[in-house]
Amino acid sequence: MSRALTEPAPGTSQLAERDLERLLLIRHFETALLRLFAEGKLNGTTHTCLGQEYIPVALNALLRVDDFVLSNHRGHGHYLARFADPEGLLAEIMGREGAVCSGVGGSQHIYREGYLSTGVQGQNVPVGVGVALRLRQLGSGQLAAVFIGDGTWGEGAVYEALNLAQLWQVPLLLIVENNHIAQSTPLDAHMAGDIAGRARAFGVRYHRVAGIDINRIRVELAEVVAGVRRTPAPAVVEFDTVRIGAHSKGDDTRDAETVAAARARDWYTHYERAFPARFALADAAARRFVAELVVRVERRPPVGRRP
Amino acid sequence: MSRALTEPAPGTSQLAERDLERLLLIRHFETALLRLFAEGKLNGTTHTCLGQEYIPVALNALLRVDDFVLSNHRGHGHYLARFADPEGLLAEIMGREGAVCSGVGGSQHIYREGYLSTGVQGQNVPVGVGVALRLRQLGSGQLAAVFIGDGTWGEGAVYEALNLAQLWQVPLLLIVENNHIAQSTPLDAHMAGDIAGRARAFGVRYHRVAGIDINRIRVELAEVVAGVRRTPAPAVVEFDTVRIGAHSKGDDTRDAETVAAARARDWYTHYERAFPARFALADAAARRFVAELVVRVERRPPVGRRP
Amino acid sequence: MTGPAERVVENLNRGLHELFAVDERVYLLGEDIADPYGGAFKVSRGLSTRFPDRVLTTPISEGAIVGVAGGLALCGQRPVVEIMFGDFITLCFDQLYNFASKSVAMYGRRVEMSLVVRCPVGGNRGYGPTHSQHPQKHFIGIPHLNLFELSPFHDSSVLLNRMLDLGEPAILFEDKILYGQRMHVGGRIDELVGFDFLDPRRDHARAFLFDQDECDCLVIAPGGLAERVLAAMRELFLAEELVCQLVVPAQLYPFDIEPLLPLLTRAGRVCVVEEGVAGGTWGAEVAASVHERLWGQLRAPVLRLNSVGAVIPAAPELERATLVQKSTVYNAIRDACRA
Amino acid sequence: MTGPAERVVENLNRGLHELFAVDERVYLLGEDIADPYGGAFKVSRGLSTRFPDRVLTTPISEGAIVGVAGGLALCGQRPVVEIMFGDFITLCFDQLYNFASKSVAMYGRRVEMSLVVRCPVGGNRGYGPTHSQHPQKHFIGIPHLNLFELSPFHDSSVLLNRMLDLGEPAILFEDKILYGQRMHVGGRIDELVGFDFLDPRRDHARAFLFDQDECDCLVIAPGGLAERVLAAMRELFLAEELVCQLVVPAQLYPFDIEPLLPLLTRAGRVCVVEEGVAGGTWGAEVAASVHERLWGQLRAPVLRLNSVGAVIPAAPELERATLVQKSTVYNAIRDACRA
Ligand SMILES: Cc1ncc(C[n+]2csc(CCOP(=O)(O)OP(=O)(O)O)c2C)c(N)n1
Ligand SMILES: Cc1ncc(C[n+]2csc(CCOP(=O)(O)OP(=O)(O)O)c2C)c(N)n1
Ligand SMILES: [Mg+2]
Ligand SMILES: [Mg+2]
Repeated sequence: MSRALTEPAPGTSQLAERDLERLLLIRHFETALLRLFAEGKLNGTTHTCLGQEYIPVALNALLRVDDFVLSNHRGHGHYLARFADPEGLLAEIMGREGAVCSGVGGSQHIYREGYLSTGVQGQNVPVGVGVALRLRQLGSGQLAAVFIGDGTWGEGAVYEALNLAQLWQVPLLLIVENNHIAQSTPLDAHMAGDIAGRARAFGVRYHRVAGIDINRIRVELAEVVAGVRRTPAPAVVEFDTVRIGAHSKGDDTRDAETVAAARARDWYTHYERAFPARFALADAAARRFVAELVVRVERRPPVGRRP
Repeated sequence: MSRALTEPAPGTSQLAERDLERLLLIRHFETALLRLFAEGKLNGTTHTCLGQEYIPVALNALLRVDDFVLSNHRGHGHYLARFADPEGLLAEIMGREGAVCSGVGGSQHIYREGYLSTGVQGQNVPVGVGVALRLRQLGSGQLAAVFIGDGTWGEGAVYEALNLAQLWQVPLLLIVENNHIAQSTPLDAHMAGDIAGRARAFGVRYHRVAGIDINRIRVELAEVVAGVRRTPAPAVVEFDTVRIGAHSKGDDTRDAETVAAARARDWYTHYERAFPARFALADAAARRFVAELVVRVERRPPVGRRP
Repeated sequence: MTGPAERVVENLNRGLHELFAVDERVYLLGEDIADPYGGAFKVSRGLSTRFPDRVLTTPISEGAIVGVAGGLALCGQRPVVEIMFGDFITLCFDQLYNFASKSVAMYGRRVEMSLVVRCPVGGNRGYGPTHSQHPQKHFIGIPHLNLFELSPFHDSSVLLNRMLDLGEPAILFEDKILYGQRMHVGGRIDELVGFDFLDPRRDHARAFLFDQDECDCLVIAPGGLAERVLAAMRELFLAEELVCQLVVPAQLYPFDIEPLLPLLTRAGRVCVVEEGVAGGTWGAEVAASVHERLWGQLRAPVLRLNSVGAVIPAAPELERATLVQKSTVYNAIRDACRA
Repeated sequence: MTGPAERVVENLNRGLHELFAVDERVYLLGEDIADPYGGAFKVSRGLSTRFPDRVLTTPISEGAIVGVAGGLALCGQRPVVEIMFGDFITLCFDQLYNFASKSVAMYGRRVEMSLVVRCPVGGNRGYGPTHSQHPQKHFIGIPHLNLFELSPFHDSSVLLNRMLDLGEPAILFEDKILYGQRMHVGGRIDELVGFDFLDPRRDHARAFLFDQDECDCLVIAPGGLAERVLAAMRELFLAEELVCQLVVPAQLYPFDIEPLLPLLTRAGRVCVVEEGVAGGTWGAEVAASVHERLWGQLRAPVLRLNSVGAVIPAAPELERATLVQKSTVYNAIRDACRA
């Protein structure tokens, strides 16, 4: 094995066991979803976060259990990073008993205490401002963490909400997963200017995260997140990231080169190279866990079936 | 008379006769509207542009007859600066025969070739992008000029449209009449950050006009407007201006000091001081003209009355 | 009771004050609602002075404001939103349709979402095509979205509490023409007309002519039309000896037809009046229900009265000719009963 | 004709291609509509390659896109907008209600505004609560806004031309379930069922059982329900000997009831089916009109069928049980006719 593959790749430090587990759980959970779709066992749509899993995993350590997370269409990773409940989520997506939202919400509409996702772009930002407004009044240091993608900056609701957040100085952490694409539309075809400029236009604090090293991300963001709680005041955190897979199921029409460039930035490969032995063990365990989970959930009766 | 009152105030140079006439026509036209309201002769609402008249008058010389102007709720000045038709507009507002929109639109909804106003904030910016998109394709150097106020930046539609305008490089001139207030809400209570930052966030060219000197404004803006046509590309032009009167009719709840500060910036006073003799003549003529106009239009039968 | 009754705008303002005083979960959000301005129609007067932390004057961002209200509701709060002109509730459609009402049920369990959107609506004030409409009908039939209309019969304090107790979003449509009118109290409108309520919840107010048992025509109309219909009722009686009764429901949707059934059965004719233009209306919905429930018992199909199907003009005479007026109601009922 | 008929999505795609080829004023705006993606439902395939200047893939800005279309229409162009999921047309409500449709008349003269908004709608695809709805009813009764629904009987090319020739904004609702279905052509659906049109404009398609003159129940339903109703029709005939006819109008609003009157008079019962939930629906409006026009001639009130009044669940079995299915239609008509 060459030196390059035995040593940590630039930007990957040793992960806590729990973090590695979560990363791999999300990866294999979603890979399983794609397989289930291909086998015709799932309906509708599913947006996987392949390549972006490190974002919610990194952030989760900075969030308190009493923070409120507002997720979006691409939310499986957000959920799995926060709750040890892959079973409830898989049951929800497969429409089986034990589903976290009884099969009504499905992939895009998940709710449990302190967590909510919606399928309409931009909606969650003003809702997050409302939540943050309440949290500000409680004076408890809680925050509202809202996830959106780069494409969602097309929606006017985002700007209306950002303006309110800054005017009212509410503890809103707006996390932008900039994977440089919205469905099939590349960043430069859907966004004039950039996200940093948008935050600045409203006088909102902004931080950009370029790397994938979970430990370093946490160090970088610790003060930003603490500031949101302390001041309180909103902040925009942009992650420069990549979407490895399709937008939904198998609808990827990007050329091979673009996809290869994205894959080259996959945390999975980097961590695998950096810590091959440890990674292989954890990877195999996650694979196994998910495979068994799928079998278990698939055996359950569909939600709502009357015997 | 003291020296300060006989010499041009800072920022006021000799006006062309036509410009002075237009300025005073708008001022007296709207003053007459307020009188008619007070006398119970008008219904609904009317938004006067007292203090802001110089903006459309200055701009009009930079616009071509084949440009498309999209005005807003505070549009009398925009109309009167562009069309020598105070009679059609007054009849419209009074609901009398000869009304430019047959009395259907009223103060806020005016249309004639190359000109349109609407009463819902923010609507006209995307519409303006659509017009500008068409003008771009014609390759004729025409532009779409859209008027909005500072408060209208509360609407998400403005951002959606600005993004499109820059992405598609359409000849959109977005004119922001920043009078530091929206109805009763001061700028700092409705806008976080500033307008310059918003334009910059989208990579859109921006120019700020602080003064009231019509000749100087035209010089300042000549290149900006030419650039919109030539490139083509959108531009935001912000006028730092003042609202002397109420938002609508008599609903001004600002304190005396604030209103006095606004009045101190009134172009009317400045031009009057700068060119007293000439101004007095023109002013008297405009007053007379409007007084006669009101009498004439008031004598007409209401629109839609069946004999 | 001495002196004239409160004006509707005073009643509404008092209702809000009472709500804020007893319930810390209540908020008001809207444009220009802070003192001294107190809202475009002065409904929120005094509130921001007394409750500065919970009365938030906002930028011109109707969509986001309703989104913020959704977030507050998620946290167990009870936001009230004022949309300056109901015509602009169009900008909140997504938050109401796809978020606030959906959230009550789309997560597979009931999520309580107490929030009220208040909308001044209606014409006859010369505000022109985009400031005079009745958008009620566009919000009918959205699961978990409840529609109410202000009326001179229904106390606002009771009404607002009822709406916020639903645990589901609700819209209160307020016909602007009502603000300056007097509330009706004590069961008596004038020497000719009295009123009572048809149900214990006092949802359906019923106005009737004293000493008249028959009913030639039962008119159902939301609050904003009450005065126009009452005036027509009086005139129909005095000039034509036709006896009408008027039912004014506070809740438009879901509409509870049960308490009306005895009246409907006895009435010769049924008429639904709305100021909004025809097409997909609340009136059509009420008419279809009446036809279903009283099949074979009605003398004629439900008479549906709406404004002329056109844009609402700004000029007063044009506007008057476009919108439902007392004379519209008078003529239509006279013609129907004489046919 | 050889081989199976076109699929509805192919017909629609061809219709757009034809439109673009003959009329330089036509544009298409929407999210992800450019090749090779060709739109979420592939309706716009090939268009951006052939007509790059007039096919504009947009950011996620539904409201502004319809505003842009309004601006293009003002300049005499003929924009078509695709909203990826009809559920998001909520975001365009203001531009449609307060601008595009208003502009036709609010300036006191007729301003031609040719624009079409295309909306994939409907469920039975597992997309969940915010991607499966039928928002049609919320747009009924807006002066100068015309509503159409895609159907397997109506050629898209003809339909799109008709809509753009109105000089007024129009919305085309496209039930997603249709895209993969085959068009019906040549007056014959199968050995049992044929179809024709009731009016020269070919607005109302009528499907009937061959060799049956009687009609126990006349069903009126928009295009997305055609296959479900046809299946119920066949089964009702084979299993119950009940004869139904189905009318599928292309234009939902304004609704032209005239060509239906002869059929309505002869039918024993009338049934309106919609996938949307009850409350302020197109069906209620049609029912109210039928009651008015056929007063005293109907055996029973118009039977209105809607999906269960609830949020549309994502899980397939739950969704199926919520939405109108073939069995819903079958059971309701059987029960009504046997009652
Ligand atoms: C209002 C709205 N418009 C369109 C869609 C369809 N849609 C779902 S995801 C998506 C792309 C979102 O892009 P981005 O914000 O960059 O997030 P990503 O998918 O890249 O994570 C689109 C257009 C939607 N869900 N909501
Ligand atoms: C969507 C919408 N919301 C609210 C209003 C009511 N309204 C009319 S003008 C105005 C204030 C506009 O402020 P600004 O943009 O600063 O313009 P100005 O009046 O100062 O010229 C408001 C709130 C409206 N017309 N449209
Ligand atoms: Mg993206
Ligand atoms: Mg202003």
